[in-house]
Amino acid sequence: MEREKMHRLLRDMMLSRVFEERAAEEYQKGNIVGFLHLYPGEEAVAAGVINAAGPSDYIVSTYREHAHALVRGVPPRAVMAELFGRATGMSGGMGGSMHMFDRERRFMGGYGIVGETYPIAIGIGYAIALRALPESVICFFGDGAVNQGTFHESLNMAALWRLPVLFVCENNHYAIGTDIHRHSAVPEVYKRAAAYNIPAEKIDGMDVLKVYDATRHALDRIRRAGGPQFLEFETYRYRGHSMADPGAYRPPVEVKAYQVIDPLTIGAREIEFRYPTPAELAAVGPDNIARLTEHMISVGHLEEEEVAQIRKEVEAAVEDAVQFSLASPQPTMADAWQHLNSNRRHEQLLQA
Amino acid sequence: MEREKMHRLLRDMMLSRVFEERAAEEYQKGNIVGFLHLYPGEEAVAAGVINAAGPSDYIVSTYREHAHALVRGVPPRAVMAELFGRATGMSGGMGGSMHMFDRERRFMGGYGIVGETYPIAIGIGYAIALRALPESVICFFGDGAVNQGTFHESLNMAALWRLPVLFVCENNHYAIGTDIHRHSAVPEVYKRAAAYNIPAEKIDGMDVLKVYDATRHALDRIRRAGGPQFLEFETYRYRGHSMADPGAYRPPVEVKAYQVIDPLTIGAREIEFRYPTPAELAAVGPDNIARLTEHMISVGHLEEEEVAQIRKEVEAAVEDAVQFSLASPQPTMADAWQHLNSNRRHEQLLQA
Amino acid sequence: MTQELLYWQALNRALDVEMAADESVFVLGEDVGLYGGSYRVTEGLYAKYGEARVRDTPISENSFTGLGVGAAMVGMRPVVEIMTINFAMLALDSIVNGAAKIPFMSGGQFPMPLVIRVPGGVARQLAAQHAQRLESMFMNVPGLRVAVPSTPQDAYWQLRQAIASDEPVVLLEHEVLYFTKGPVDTMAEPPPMHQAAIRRAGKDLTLIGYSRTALQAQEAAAELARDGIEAEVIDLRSLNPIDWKTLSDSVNRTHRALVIEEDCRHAGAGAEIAASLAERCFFSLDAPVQRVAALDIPTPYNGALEAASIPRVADITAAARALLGPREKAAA
Amino acid sequence: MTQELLYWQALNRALDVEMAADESVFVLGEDVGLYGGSYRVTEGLYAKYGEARVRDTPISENSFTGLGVGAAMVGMRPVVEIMTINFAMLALDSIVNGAAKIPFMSGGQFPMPLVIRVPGGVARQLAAQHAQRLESMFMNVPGLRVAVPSTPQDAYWQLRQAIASDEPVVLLEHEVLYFTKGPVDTMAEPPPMHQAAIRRAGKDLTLIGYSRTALQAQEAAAELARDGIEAEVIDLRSLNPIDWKTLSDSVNRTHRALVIEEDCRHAGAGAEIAASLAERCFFSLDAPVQRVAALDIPTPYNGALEAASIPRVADITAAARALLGPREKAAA
Ligand SMILES: Cc1ncc(C[n+]2csc(CCOP(=O)(O)OP(=O)(O)O)c2C)c(N)n1
Ligand SMILES: Cc1ncc(C[n+]2csc(CCOP(=O)(O)OP(=O)(O)O)c2C)c(N)n1
Ligand SMILES: [Mg+2]
Ligand SMILES: [Mg+2]
Repeated sequence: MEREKMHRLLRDMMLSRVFEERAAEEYQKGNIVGFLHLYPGEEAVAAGVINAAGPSDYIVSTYREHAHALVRGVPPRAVMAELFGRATGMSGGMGGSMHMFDRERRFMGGYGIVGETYPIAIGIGYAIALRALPESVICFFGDGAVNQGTFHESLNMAALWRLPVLFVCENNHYAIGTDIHRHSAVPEVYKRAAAYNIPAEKIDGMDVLKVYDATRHALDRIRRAGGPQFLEFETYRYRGHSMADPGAYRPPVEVKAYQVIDPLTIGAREIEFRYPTPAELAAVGPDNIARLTEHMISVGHLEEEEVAQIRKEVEAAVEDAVQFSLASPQPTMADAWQHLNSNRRHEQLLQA
Repeated sequence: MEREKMHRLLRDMMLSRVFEERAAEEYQKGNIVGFLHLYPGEEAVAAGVINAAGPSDYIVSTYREHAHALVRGVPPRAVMAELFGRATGMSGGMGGSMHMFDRERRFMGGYGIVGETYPIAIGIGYAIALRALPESVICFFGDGAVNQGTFHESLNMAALWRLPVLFVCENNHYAIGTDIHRHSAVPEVYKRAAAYNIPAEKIDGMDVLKVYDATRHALDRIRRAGGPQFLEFETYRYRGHSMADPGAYRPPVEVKAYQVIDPLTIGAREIEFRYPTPAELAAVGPDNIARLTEHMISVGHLEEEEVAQIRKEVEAAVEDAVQFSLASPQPTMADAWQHLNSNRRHEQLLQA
Repeated sequence: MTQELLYWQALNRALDVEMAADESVFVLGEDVGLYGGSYRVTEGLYAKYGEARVRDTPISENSFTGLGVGAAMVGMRPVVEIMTINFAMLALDSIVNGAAKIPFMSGGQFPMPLVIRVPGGVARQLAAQHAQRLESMFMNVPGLRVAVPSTPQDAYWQLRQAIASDEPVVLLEHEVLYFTKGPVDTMAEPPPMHQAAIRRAGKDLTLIGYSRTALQAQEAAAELARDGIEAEVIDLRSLNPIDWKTLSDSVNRTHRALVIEEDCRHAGAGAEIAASLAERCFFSLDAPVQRVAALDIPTPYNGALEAASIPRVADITAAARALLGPREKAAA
Repeated sequence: MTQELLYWQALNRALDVEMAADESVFVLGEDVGLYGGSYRVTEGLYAKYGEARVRDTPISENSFTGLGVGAAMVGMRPVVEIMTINFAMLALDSIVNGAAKIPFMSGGQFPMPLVIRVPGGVARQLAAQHAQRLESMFMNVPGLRVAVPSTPQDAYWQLRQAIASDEPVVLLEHEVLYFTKGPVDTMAEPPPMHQAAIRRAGKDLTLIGYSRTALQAQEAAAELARDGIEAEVIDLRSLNPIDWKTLSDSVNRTHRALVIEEDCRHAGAGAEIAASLAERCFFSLDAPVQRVAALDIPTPYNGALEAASIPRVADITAAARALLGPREKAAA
């Protein structure tokens, strides 16, 4: 892979990490409210998958979608401002953490009800197929979401009508506090795609280069042969399910096991499932990120100083996003009504 | 198999056939109204499966359940009276064709919304498992019902918690007018059970002896090893989906192909998808029924005359059921309210 | 050009016209294609537009309705048929959390030109699971429009308007109306999709119905007229939004209102209508706004009980007469 | 014995008592076991009763709710927790077509001792998909009982009564109430599950609330009292059935009624209450029954807009004052 591309992946992962840790901090300050599901530990999936997609491909995401949006190129300002509920946010402050949309970038939303991404994705896929366009849809979901009825219904239709949908399972082994062995009779998620004759692969989701390659190939197969593809990425979230979850259901030994994957272990504190202090946050470092860093250095694509440089850049971008959000106006009720009625066009309702 | 048992199977199949043809006739006369989904062609499944079950097993059925009830031992009078909407019917005239219940015989109802049988069945299975009883649940559903989300959700839970449920697919190749190849990406239904690690087999559903044996073995496995089992029975319905369906979507050549399975072809007229006239009805004869008849004669378990005798018996039983129904009282609105409030017990509602 | 058409034919015509005019319109649902639709509404379209635009689906309501939502987000104009409203509960998440909320949640970025056609109501002895109404459920969803045509003409107009609209529209079609006949003018300019229609003018009381009950109200009015009672009949045509002005203008003139709904009474569609009119017309009402509604009981299979569980014309005339009682007293 | 308990603790206590007393009671839902429940309601039960009776489920709402239905048919007493009401739409078929209809459709053969616990309402900035109310939807289902406790005491009583009942009961718990505190007497004889409670006596108008809005109504009444306005406050406690007698007795005394609901106004829970009271109390009302309801808009994420989209105490006092306006005029 070219140097350029790797730099992009590294930067995206670091931006995602720093953004999320800052979001946690802003949550504690009360600038962000509601459910906040963070992504640390899983960055390789967002970065690898979305960088492998083209600009005309569509992304359908979940409530854990900030990193997806950032990697897709949405400015950190717009993502952070949405978390702050400001008028300048991606969804005008109407959607918040779980409902980020960017029409221009074909970022088709974050959905909060588990299992909603499948039907939306096959609908977009159906539209593409009807128009015979060379586009695809990437549909994200978690391991827990695989047990929702829509998984079954939608994958069947995707296969039956050969829709151009790439199903991407972010398998972090947990549905909130329930371990995959306690929620799925067949815990090898990719095997379940066989029930629909959808080609499926399981990939190490902690290795961004593998994620990127697997996604490229899957998208190629969709473009060449038509029909859906399925990728399962094994990954791990270092934090609790959301800011409301202390994560006490996970045995420390298990969390440790996942750290071993990580050549550097600066992220250690994070996994004690306390919310990190600002000091700790500053100390938070790589893991799947570190892995890429090491690799790039070893093949000569990166200098130690560059890492610090990128970190500085992304920290500045995130700081800027926070300042921008703080300075942004609150939406008004008039804005809210306008969003609701955005599709009424010229139609005049009778005095209602 | 003992003579006795075979006679029972034959009688059940003939009763089911005659009952359904008479129901069609009564529908045309206006004595039965609403949706009426008939079973001719599929009798081997009901007879084979339900005869293999014990009295302490539970049956959960669909809207095409009259034969299931009859085979389970519900008197034809109670089944017919329900079709007539009379107070003496299985459900007191409240449920009709699609909602027949018999608590005493553990006949847990016919359900009209496709896909509803799975959750009910695993619920009963859960209760059995909690109480550690040597009982099982038989859960019926069609090939079309396999695409409903509840299939996926419920089979996963059944497997995960090793519930004593036998899943029985009556694969007649059609969901109303939609051929299985047009509704399922994987048309080999039994293969879909692999997604939950549930042992599954495909059986010729036109051969009642095979149906019976397969069911016995599956129920044995449930009792011995615990956990669910899955059986797919390939079968065919000679009539349209319901009395409202002319069945014009099926190529005659296909229907013919299924007749070839049948050593006798007296049923031929039926499959032209006109509603049979009384004269035709009288001429309606065996097919999967004929197959068993032939076999029994060939092994010396049956004399030609006995067939006529059984036919006379079941016809008399059905005639009796019709007369009984005609003479039965209509339920009153007071009955309806009483059924609705049957579980209020001693509780006195405030003036409502 | 005016023709006599059956209700289902009017819907069929509307689909045909819109599909011919706009390639982004497509139809999907169970047995809408090869089979021709449970109530014939899509008859002939499969042959004419092909299986991609008239798509037979598996029995997967939540997902194929959600498919319509996704397709609408990228500018298609899907017309989803949920075979009957009884199965719509399975698709409710796609309707409520998807179709109705996405335009809003995205800050107005996405259109939702989605039509959901649902045959429903109490037909003939289909029993409790196949006799849902659910209109009040859809009414309570902000972001969703609900149209309830009672005539072939309205069926034609409102389906075309629904397809043309960029807002999600639920079209509730009554199963008993599919084989009713009426004139359909395909050239005339339609009234707004949600405007109520005064079907009969009168001064003594206002009968308010929608879908099938609008026709029953007209029958009742004809009967009352024989006794010299002049009932005004309003056909709501839309349950969200509701054309309050037409309603209150009428009630302010007649001083009495009777709402007829097939929904179960407790928290049914009529509750909103009665509550709002009682509020809006408080000072001009001579008697309480009354409701003739379905009983709060699952629909019995038995034919006589089924009929007794929903409003009959006789129930309407009886309620109308009872409602007029106090007026005479007040006048006396 | 009276103790101060949090609302969630009261529910937890009720579950514990019933599970200890009856082996057929079991709990299931997402993360109710090992994790201890999203709102801690099932805390400690997994350790005490084991995983079979405190069952963590996959994310499969329709099926695990239906599992409860099947188990109830054979005499178990399942308590299904749907993590939040927002996911209840996925389980609606099991609730409406299963739990509510089976006892009736079977001609009264089967009991349905099923409890469905659903945290819901507008909490704090959870955005449109996680801020459903849906009370009117459940109210419209014949065969279902709907309880809406506002205090720890009622939470304790009504959950125990729901478990003891052979009818299916939906228990709507408000997410904002879980950490409110109040006295719980575990020995006292509870009132009927559906009996309304007069929380404050007054003669000038009747404020009617339920769940969280019952508490807001009490706050509003306290504020109005400072201006010499004596509001009577009724806490409905049950939305199906509704204790009409307590309501109309009050309104017949005060001649004015204000219904406070968190449901969206159009066809919300308040519509039924307002419509019925307007009818029942027509001749004693001095002003129209009014509703303070949520706006007909999906819930915005932004905090200020969210707060403005549902009833606030200030909205209630303002509406109460406006409602009293005409009385003074009438008296003058
Ligand atoms: C239908 C539905 N049920 C329950 C929830 C509550 N919930 C939110 S996230 C979640 C776990 C999802 O797990 P998974 O799909 O593995 O995604 P992850 O959070 O691990 O990324 C649950 C149960 C929900 N949002 N929607
Ligand atoms: C959820 C739902 N969707 C649609 C229907 C309408 N419907 C009734 S039977 C049926 C076909 C079912 O096919 P299958 O499961 O193969 O059973 P079969 O009728 O062939 O016995 C359909 C679509 C329904 N009853 N429920
Ligand atoms: Mg997960
Ligand atoms: Mg079939």
